[in-house]
Amino acid sequence: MDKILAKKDFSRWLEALGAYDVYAPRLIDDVWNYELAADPKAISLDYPQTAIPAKKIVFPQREFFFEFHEADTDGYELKELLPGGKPAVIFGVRPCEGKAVTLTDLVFGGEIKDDYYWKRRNSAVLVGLACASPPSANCFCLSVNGSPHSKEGLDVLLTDLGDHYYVEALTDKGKKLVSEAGAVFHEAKPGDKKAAEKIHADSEKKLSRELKNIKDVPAKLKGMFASPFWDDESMSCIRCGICTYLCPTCHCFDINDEVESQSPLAGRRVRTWDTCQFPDFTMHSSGHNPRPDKAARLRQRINHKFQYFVEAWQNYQCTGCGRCITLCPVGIDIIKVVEKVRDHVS
Amino acid sequence: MVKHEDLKAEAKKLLESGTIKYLIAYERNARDGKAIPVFIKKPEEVDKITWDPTCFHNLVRFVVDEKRRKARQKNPDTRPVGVVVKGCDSRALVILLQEKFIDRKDVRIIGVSCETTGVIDERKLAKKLKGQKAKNIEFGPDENFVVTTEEGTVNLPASEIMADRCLECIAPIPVISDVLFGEKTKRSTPHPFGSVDKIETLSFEDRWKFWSEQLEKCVRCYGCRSVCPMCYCDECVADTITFAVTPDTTADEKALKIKWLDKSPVISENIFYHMVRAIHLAGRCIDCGECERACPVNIPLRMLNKKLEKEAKLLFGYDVGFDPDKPALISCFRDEDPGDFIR
Amino acid sequence: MSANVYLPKLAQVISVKDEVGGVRAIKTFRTKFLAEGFTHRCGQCAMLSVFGKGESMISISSSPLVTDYLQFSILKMGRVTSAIHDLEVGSIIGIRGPYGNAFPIESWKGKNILFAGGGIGLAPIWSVLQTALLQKKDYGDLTLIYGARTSPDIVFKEELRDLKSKMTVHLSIDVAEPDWKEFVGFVAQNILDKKPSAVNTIAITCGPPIMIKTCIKALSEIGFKDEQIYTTVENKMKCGIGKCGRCNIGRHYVCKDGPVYSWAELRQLPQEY
Amino acid sequence: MTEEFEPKIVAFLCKWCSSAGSDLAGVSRMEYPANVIPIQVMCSGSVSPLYIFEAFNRGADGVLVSGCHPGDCHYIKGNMYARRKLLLVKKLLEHLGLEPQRFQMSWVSAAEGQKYTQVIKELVKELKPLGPQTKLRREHHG
Repeated sequence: MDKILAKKDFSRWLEALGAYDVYAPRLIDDVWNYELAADPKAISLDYPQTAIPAKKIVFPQREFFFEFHEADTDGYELKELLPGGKPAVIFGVRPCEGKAVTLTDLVFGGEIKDDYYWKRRNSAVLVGLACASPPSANCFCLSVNGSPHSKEGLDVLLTDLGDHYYVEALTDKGKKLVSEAGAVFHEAKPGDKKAAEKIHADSEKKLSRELKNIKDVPAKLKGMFASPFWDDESMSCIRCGICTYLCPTCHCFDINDEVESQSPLAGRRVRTWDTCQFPDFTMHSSGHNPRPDKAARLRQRINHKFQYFVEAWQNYQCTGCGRCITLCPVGIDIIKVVEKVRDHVS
Repeated sequence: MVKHEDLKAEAKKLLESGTIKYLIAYERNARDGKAIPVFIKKPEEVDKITWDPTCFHNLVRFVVDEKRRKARQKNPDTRPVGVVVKGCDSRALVILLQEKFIDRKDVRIIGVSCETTGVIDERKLAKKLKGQKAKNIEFGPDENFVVTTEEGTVNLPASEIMADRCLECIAPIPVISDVLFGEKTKRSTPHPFGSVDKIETLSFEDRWKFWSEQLEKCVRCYGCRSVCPMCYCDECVADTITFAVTPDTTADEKALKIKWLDKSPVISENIFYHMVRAIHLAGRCIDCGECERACPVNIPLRMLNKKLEKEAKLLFGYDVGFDPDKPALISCFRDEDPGDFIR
Repeated sequence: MSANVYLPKLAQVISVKDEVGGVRAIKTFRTKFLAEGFTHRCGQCAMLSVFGKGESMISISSSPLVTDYLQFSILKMGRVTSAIHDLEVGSIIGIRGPYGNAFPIESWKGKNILFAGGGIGLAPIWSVLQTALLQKKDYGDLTLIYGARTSPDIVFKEELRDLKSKMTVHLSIDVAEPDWKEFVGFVAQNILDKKPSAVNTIAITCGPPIMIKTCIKALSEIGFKDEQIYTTVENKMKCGIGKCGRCNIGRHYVCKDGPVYSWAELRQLPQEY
Repeated sequence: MTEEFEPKIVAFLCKWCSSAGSDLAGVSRMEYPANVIPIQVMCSGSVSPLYIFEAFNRGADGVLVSGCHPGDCHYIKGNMYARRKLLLVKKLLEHLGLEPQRFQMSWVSAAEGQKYTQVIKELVKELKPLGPQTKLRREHHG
């Protein structure tokens, strides 16, 4: 049965989560980000959108694969460095980021599993916060099969009813998290349920933006590969990595060796985020680059999210969070680009 | 007051006469009423052009792009590109001319004076409007900005929502241009290095605490480098993501290329990258403030470059970006340069 | 040992052969796993690790029927391949794989096979060629049309010499040399010159991107249909398992869904490789 | 006896003067602390800020750039360019919070073996109380 949690008891729930690394949105220098919560009392879930999505906890920007060092028998010793430590619980995950995690699950899953991703993913508990009003000026989750109160990818969904939260534990992990401080919660009354559902229904009408009938965009994109459309659209792109690093569904990464000492050789193989917007992402060591200019890279970003991923997984690889629109220094707007693709007459 | 009609008329004249290939200007973004770069090729499109306090982009960045694009084309159209520049942006052109990166004939400069105000800082405006969304911002009379939100129009004193770069601006009037719009008003800037002076009052430990906390947030998205007109190297020495390789680059050249820093966004590598960028901007950064605006995690990057601009002025009497014929800061010296720090 | 896909298995270099000297040097390495390794199919690749330098995706050029070593022919190109070229017999290297799909060689039983290779492109072909030779009776006649820039650039020189007794071999170099008796010109021109029959024949072409494009055109001209022509696509790769997002052509990840493609499949994909 | 901290100093010595000065100190059997890792450069003007940042990144506790006295430069004005460029580097490092003693310059001619040992002694004396340089150093764990 769903539960009710008074806001004044919220910190008591957090205090009962000693077994977890508790992350919550925190304002640092005018920028909200999910940070390790130092003081449970200071956490409030009244915040707009974070700059870096919750993906940074499940798929961190830097991660060790293994340590290598030269053994005396002129060979190498490898020491696997799988992520350990307490499971993470992330408070205040927006539904668009919850759904984004289900999309990265598809990539890192499949017949060859990525152990590093799944070690964190399986233990992480995502506590969602339904968007009563859009957290960003560029939200369009409804247009890409999402919604401001979708439960996809979340373990618990909170809905703000004013002085208390309506708590829906959705998965076993969610139920266990709630049971950590069971006494703090009360059974929800039918009135609470109706209030929560009303907020959910209202929130769908308040969305800041939308991207209408894009059903045939994937097919359109297939035919526009060689179109000069991409040169015009990417004229103002400055080729930085903001739109992809801060996108909740972007999962591209790089693998490099970091050397600590040359002799005897010792170091680590490290995974870091990478982006298709940088030239060396696809450049062969011969200098040949299948994607030589920013037009090709903008095309890749749009095609991957609205064609290739749709062909592979029958879902857009965009959950409508609007970060790439809000944070692009030169105002490239993915909604406008996709609308122009939709209306493009070759 | 700079009238939009004058700007549009000039643009139309240049496009119709075919003197310029296309014009790099500002266009109002219908989504949030703020300006974004626009590339106008046809005379009938000039109505898009705007000039308002949200024209914070440094469009000279796209003059650099044009040079790269021309270099790649087989038979490029060698006509100049038109570009709208503010006072600071024009000094970026001076640096590119000083370093012979572009020729004067490559650009047709439409100068716009900021007169007594400047451009807004989006974060300051958002705080001031407390959640309301600004739909339109215009220059208003006697140093006010006219801000229209859902609830109506309000006059805000420019100094409260202006960007720091404008509060500390030393050249509101373009220093180089083919045509200039707006009054050539003089402006006194009481403390041009105000933001940097704050840091200098801190002890070394406090400075390190401040900068290490700030630069630890860096996600190495290279927004600061990508938006900067001065960062035009084909291959950045600090962290090459371009790696200018040609078919006849030998394997040894590639294998022995020094990897100065790791790709990991950790404090030691972030600070290395930002130090290299700051030192390479010494005597070249004209404080257009775009690096700080583009940074998604809000690191006060301006203050790194501003410090070196201040030192160049105080120690070496060097003014940045006013004279295309002057040598670069670190390729000249004076006998009376300070040497007391040398044993 | 967990089946952690990013953890390489250690192997020892058991032989190093200098194929081509000079700036664009090519060496052939044979490696033996220290502990349990993996088997592969024709055309598959493996990620070779030189610790401290990085990884590089190299096609396995030995036949799957050869089980006591894995063979890699490597062109010295950049940081990792140069480090591999510095390895000697006895050095330890990391190998993980096998990655990618394979040439559907079983479905070619009873057919003739034409191999068209250029430069280092002979390496991915070699595993198929050796396998077909070892099962000679299952296949029709085998033809190799192979070319390189200059005669010193020719790979597997000795093997090619004694290959001539087992199958038809046509060699070529781009520019004439004094004591060069065979064809002079590009591989595609050699194909048009020799005009091998397309009847009941599969063609495999590997080499630098421009060579593949010209050879496919030449093969089509002499009657090969798109489904009869196979090639391998070389894109930059880092993970090898379709996760890091780097090597895609359209929705395909070359490291997982490729590198082997028939021209019928490849021409449907965006021409972005 | 707890091991006393010995600062590691990377010294870029101009081949024509300071490096010759350090050789003279050695040849003349002058005693001076062995904390210095000398790197010979063709001219102090050729020392790129990158070398200095890299030295600190790799764990140097102090960096010294030593060139010819004004007027002695084998390339006429290399030391003059260095004076300006490296003062900017010093100001940047101090702006970030690195202790000023950690990065220093000196003029040492080929005949000043004594002065070279003096510079090194003073440098070590100033760096010892500061302890190891952990700010710009590359960490590998965590």
